[in-house]
Amino acid sequence: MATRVQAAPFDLAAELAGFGQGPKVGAVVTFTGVVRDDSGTLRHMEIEHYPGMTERAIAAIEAEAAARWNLVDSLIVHRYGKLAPGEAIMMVATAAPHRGDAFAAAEYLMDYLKSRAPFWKKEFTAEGAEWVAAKSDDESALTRW
Amino acid sequence: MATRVQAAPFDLAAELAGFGQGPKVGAVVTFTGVVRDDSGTLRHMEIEHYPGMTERAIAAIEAEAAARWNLVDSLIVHRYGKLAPGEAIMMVATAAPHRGDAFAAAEYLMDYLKSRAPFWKKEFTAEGAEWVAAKSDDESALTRW
Amino acid sequence: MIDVLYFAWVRERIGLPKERLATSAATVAELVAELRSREDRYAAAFADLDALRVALDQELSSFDAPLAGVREVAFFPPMTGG
Amino acid sequence: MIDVLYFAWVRERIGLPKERLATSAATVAELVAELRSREDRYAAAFADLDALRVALDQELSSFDAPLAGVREVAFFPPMTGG
Repeated sequence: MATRVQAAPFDLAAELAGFGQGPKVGAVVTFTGVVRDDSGTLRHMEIEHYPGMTERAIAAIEAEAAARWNLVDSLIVHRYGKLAPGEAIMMVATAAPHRGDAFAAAEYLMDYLKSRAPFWKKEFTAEGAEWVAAKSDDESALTRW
Repeated sequence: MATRVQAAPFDLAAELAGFGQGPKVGAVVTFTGVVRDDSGTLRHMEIEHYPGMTERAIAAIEAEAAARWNLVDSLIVHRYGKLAPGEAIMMVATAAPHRGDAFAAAEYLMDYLKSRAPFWKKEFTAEGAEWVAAKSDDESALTRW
Repeated sequence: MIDVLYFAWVRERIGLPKERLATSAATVAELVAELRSREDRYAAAFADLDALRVALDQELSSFDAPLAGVREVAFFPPMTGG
Repeated sequence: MIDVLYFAWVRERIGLPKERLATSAATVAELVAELRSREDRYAAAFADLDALRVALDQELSSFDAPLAGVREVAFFPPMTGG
């Protein structure tokens, strides 16, 4: 289990080198969140976070996933600061003996990171800047766990 | 959408370079299946397949996923032949605007690949060789879709 | 003439991956009955149809499917990919 | 003395990321009431508590939670990570 919160870009390939090794691992799932630009007007995004609480909140979510599913390893990397369209915002990786655990844990981690880790996104376009509103879908996604 | 069936190893990082680009992509999910060695006695695994049908079956599964979910891209790579413990057997990648579609499509592709693509695994240990039996769990996993 | 393919332990029990047959079987089940009656190794391979799957021209099918127009029949155990 | 932190648009409306306060508030709600009465920018930031979340010593909490022993209170909008 590892967690990193950083401004610098990360490289998925480098993160996965050495991740989820060992004879018990049969399934590795990764999720990468990318800065989308639906309208074609996004200049960049800025992600603010709450240093200290962020790491604690993510570690707690990761520990809960490890308690619920049969995982061999998990990794969460989340960026903050300025990000351009197409840049990776964050990644989650899970390694498990079986695919069901790897998928479920990755989805759980994502659902909780969305709504329980203290990050806030602000989008900058030609028209100005706007904080991204939380989606009620994201909150209700938690009820399935 | 792309499908490859090959004996050669693949490199997840190389496969993902250029995958799921474009302003509409907000979420990329990957699954990698790895040769597990629970007992510590596995020498290697051999995967047999049905050339011709394999590609057709995978393409049909991929087309069905593209029809069911809002995907920007998907990729399936599946190996056959001799594989050592720890080697990657296959991978699936999905790219979508939103994480729900990317996760659901990746799980759907995996569930159908397990039970509907013509691959058969044989495990070789010091004691001999044995065909891997299909799991009833894998068959019943299809009922959720 | 029809191509008949065998995979995994079906191939091993029968001892060959593929053969070309002349058959008058109207359905897969009739073809299976013909094969069973040929030799013990076929009877062994087709002992339990619940443990077998069949594809007609590379599409999964069923044992009661008709063979009319089919060029390639494949028999194999449940698949274990992924 | 208690550290009070603001994030995202709460920080922007109040105009600072952090301040140190002396307060006799017994609960988060009482602290919010104190802050609201200070200046318009606080009143604006705390106009709708449904749009706000609170953390006490870096754990998500609720507005009716007691402040006894708490060293750090943070106010922010619903989180949008991932």
